[in-house]
Amino acid sequence: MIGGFPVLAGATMSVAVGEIVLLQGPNGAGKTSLLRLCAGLLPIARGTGSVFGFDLATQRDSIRPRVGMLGHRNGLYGDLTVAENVAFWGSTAGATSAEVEAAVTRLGVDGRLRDVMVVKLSAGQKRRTALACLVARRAELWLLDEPHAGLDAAGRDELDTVLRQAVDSGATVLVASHELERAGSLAHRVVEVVAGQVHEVEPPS
Amino acid sequence: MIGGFPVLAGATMSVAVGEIVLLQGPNGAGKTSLLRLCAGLLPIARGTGSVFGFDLATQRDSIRPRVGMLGHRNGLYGDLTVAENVAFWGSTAGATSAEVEAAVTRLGVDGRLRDVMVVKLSAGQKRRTALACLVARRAELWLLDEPHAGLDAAGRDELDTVLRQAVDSGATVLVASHELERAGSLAHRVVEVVAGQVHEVEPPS
Amino acid sequence: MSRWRIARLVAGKDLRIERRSRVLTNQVLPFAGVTMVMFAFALDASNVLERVAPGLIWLATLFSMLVLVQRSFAIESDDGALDALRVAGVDPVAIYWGKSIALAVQLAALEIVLLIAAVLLYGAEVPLGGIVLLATTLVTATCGLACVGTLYGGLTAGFTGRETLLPLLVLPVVAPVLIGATRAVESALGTDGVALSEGWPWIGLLAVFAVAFGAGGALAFGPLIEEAT
Amino acid sequence: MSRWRIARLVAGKDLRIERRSRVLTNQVLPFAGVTMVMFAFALDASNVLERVAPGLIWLATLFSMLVLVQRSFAIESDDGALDALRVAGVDPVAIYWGKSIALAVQLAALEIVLLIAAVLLYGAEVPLGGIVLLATTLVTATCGLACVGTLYGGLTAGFTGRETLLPLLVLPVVAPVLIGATRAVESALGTDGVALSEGWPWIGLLAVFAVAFGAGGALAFGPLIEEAT
Amino acid sequence: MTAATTPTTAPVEPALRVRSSGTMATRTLGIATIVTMGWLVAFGLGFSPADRDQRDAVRILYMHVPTAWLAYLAFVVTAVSSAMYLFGKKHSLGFDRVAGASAEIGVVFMALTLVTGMLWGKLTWGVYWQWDARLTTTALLFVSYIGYLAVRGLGGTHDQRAKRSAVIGLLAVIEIPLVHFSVRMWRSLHQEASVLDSDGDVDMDGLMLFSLFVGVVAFTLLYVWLLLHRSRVIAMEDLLDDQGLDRALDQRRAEFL
Ligand code: HEM
Ligand SMILES: Nc1ncnc2c1ncn2[C@@H]1O[C@H](COP(=O)(O)OP(=O)(O)OP(=O)(O)O)[C@@H](O)[C@H]1O
Ligand SMILES: Nc1ncnc2c1ncn2[C@@H]1O[C@H](COP(=O)(O)OP(=O)(O)OP(=O)(O)O)[C@@H](O)[C@H]1O
Ligand SMILES: [Mg+2]
Ligand SMILES: [Mg+2]
Repeated sequence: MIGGFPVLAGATMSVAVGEIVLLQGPNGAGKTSLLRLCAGLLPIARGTGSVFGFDLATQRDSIRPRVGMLGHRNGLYGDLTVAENVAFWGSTAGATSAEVEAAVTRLGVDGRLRDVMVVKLSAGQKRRTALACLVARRAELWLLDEPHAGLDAAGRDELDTVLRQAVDSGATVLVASHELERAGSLAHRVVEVVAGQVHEVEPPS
Repeated sequence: MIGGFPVLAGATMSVAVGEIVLLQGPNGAGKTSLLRLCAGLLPIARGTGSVFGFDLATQRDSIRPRVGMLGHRNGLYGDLTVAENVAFWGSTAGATSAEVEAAVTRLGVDGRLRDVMVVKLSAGQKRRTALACLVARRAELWLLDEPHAGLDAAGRDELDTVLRQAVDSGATVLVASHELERAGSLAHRVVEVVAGQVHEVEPPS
Repeated sequence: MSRWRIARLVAGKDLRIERRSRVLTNQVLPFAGVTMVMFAFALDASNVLERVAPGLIWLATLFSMLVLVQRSFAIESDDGALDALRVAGVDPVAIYWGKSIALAVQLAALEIVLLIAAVLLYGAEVPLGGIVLLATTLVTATCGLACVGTLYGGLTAGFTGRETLLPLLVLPVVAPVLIGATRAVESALGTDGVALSEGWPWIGLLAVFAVAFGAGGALAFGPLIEEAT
Repeated sequence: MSRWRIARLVAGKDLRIERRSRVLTNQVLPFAGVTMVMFAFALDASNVLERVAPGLIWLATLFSMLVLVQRSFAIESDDGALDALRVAGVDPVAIYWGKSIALAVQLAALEIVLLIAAVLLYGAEVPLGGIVLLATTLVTATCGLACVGTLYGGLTAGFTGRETLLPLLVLPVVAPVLIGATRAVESALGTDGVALSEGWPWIGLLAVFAVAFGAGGALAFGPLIEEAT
Repeated sequence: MTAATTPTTAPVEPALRVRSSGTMATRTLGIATIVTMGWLVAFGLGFSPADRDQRDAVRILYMHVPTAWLAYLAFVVTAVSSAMYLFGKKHSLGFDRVAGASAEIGVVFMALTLVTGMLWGKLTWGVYWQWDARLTTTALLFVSYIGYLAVRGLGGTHDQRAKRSAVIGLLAVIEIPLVHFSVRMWRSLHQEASVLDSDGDVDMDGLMLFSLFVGVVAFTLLYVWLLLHRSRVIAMEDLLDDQGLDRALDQRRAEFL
């Protein structure tokens, strides 16, 4: 993601390609809003923003196919199985069935879980499935809103690996999270959002 | 909570009054199911369970008014304000308006937030409101399913204080959480749930 | 905490939410209007419209009731509030009364508008006795409908396909209300030359229905929401 | 990835979910039945029913369509899948086509059952020309209804009170389909002695409607779901 | 609650050994049913006279009326055993199975009433269907028991199913009087109650009445026979579910080891 945009109450930030940026801040600061803005889910009322050099307000169609987002909700179909969900989300982005399979395995929702309907999964298993869908889509900009919530220790490790690999293959990651130790150790940069203002925090060691 | 119940796939556990017990375990282990069982939301297919000496299968009516649960969903009314929500949940349990007010203040959803409709809150603010409703109910057995998810650092501290105070005034708390450091330092006992089996973990130092 | 106070809390909450979201005035009322117009279209065979007007009013009320019930329980199940009510051990009878009262208030408002519209449109001269009959019909029918609606709304809340399951269960049960209320209104308005006195026996049917479901619902509501998953 | 392939994926997903949950056969079909029976009750006073039977079929279809549309978009908005589709930049035209196709398939299944039942019940001797007319009506009306339903379903998905907003918006719009299809079926079945040839002009209306909404919907769907919150 | 998350300490139930739902009693009953059905055919199609106005079409009566009455009976049985389940101390699932089986048979019988009625209507009125009071209410009753069966199919444990459907079963039964008295509440085309009318005297040809009686007996036997089998089959299905649960539990334990 290249470009700068004034965010939420006047601050400006920009993110370079290949970075993992952690958004932290108190409840209600505006992290979710910021991510939804980048995803084009919230309109921009004041100021401008651009992603990949395209304007957020007017050129969404060029941005979106390259963006993948995991919000508070998982965006899964309850009456489809894990494998069917990943296959649907993967193949609408043009993924082959081998890629879909790889994503399912990577997030540990293979084996018995593969053919379980999503309504019957536990919260963490749903979260893993949603992550698998995201992996299968191979986005260039990843927007993750509290991806750690609900994941167990193993799941968090898997998430780290997935994000590292994504960044290695050229993706950019924006994570909003309250798991500061976890996400902080992974991030290249930490940005604090407070009351709609954005400012840099010293990089983690 | 007094009594023992065989849980989920054959194990037995019992919890003494005034304890904070942390349930940990991998995704899909059965923590949520265990909590819902205690709340009487899931029927018991095999075995028996009792809470406060009352049987879980047949004497729910005697148990429930003393139980408070925070599940994955918050159980809030989106079109009511924060204050109205807390007042509704509090006063159905007989809380006075002073107690309601105290709960709102304690969880930091007072001030401007008091009169904001719940749909307009951020995820963490909703979680705080749900906790405030729970506090206003003054339950004797607290069942918390991932209460940390979505809360910021300050919120987690407030949660700790709230739980300590609840236990001091005689309540029993069962927390399922993946925030092991956080919850582990608070808990008197840690119980691990794996694949429906329950076993004790060495107490935290 | 008395049962009645909790019922008032529940009803108050529902009505407050309704006042905020204005679903009744902005959506249900126009919906009822549109439904009646659609019936009129489907009938089209002209001049019969006036004769079937009382039936149409109640038909529109029934369909509007279905959406009101759905909304009333969507509020509860959207964020798991119904589960929370169960866990908290809030008296189910009180919940039932509270939600029935809120539903009845909304239904009554709707019916009054529809009835007045019908009387004005068809220029019927309603005698004083007719007005009394109309009002009684309205009250008894509304109570019955609200009780049935709340009961089945609780049963279907939280299931897939509740949009269809609810009508499937409710409509057959309220058929007597449809018949009774239609006949009573016919005789109040003097449609087809029906005498006023013919209307009162139907009120008996409506009252029995309302009492039966008011009592039965209060008993059955607890077990029913208990078993909703 | 071609637009058409994505549309097939979307339609396939919707139909698979329907096959799993069996909402159509287990609930919508009985619901349509119950709707027709309730009409019969309300109209009982006047022996107009026989004449309006074709209208009843389409009315029942319309109401069933509303619940099908609601269900179709409940799938999408329950867990935020519609948002995810938007963010992922999945071609909205493809989503529109896919969901319309799935809806049309379900509607057609429903109508076939209702029409066959009607033909049998009224013991109409349908001439060959009548069957052709019936089939054409069914196809064109279904396309039109599916297009309108999907369009407004997308608009109302995720709003409070969508249970009422949807019918309010859809019913007036599909009034031409109700009239056209009713007339066409009347003349196919020869109800009231309507000649077969009188039916075909209505097909024209239905076809124009379907094409207009098919094209307009494909254009408008993207912007509409874009603005949904 | 699902298999995978169920607590257990109870002993695993004995393996399903029963291979059929038949016993000596039901076999005897089955034979009796077949014999009386034979009688019904003989009387209905042979011995009983044709009607003055309706000619041979009247023979439909011997199926039409018994199925209607047995459907009523079936629904009443559903209601009664629902009540036994709900208000009984033990909440015995046996009552729930009887209620479910009876409703299923009732729906089939009601469908038969509708079909025979429609065929009869074609012969006497010239059309299969009229939106007449009796017909409409019958259709309504039919649909509401389809709703009852839909509620049974909502899933959950056996106890959940039982409690939910028991309530519906108790509420739906109040429609029967509606159907029965509908002919008097409306201006109806359908036959007024002529066999069981309120003043008690019967105006029907003797042999016709006897044939009808044979029909009622035959269908009652059929009903009881079906009820016994069907409720046993439901019991076996439930048992199978429970065994599936046990198997899932074992699997779950194995997962841990
Ligand atoms: C679809 C069409 C029909 C339906 C759904 C239907 C339904 C019923 C039902 C539910 C009953 C039982 C009534 C009670 O005892 O409460 C009944 C009885 C009867 N039906 Fe029909 N019927 C149909 C058509 C006809 C026709 C066409 C005839 C003859 C012209 C007919 C003649 C009778 C007679 C004679 C009885 C016995 C009445 C009594 O003694 O109670 N039905 N029908
Ligand atoms: N509604 C349901 N129907 C069927 N199976 C279910 C249902 N809910 C959960 N399960 C199954 O029960 C098991 C335990 O689920 P549960 O939600 O209790 O796990 P959990 O310990 O809370 O996991 P998490 O950490 O992911 O929240 C899982 O294997 C899951 O697949
Ligand atoms: N739908 C909405 N309508 C109006 N205001 C909203 C809406 N959603 C959020 N807000 C407001 O915007 C602000 C920022 O919310 P946002 O969800 O972005 O916070 P956040 O940083 O993600 O917080 P959290 O850590 O709790 O998730 C909050 O003050 C909230 O009240
Ligand atoms: Mg947030
Ligand atoms: Mg859980």
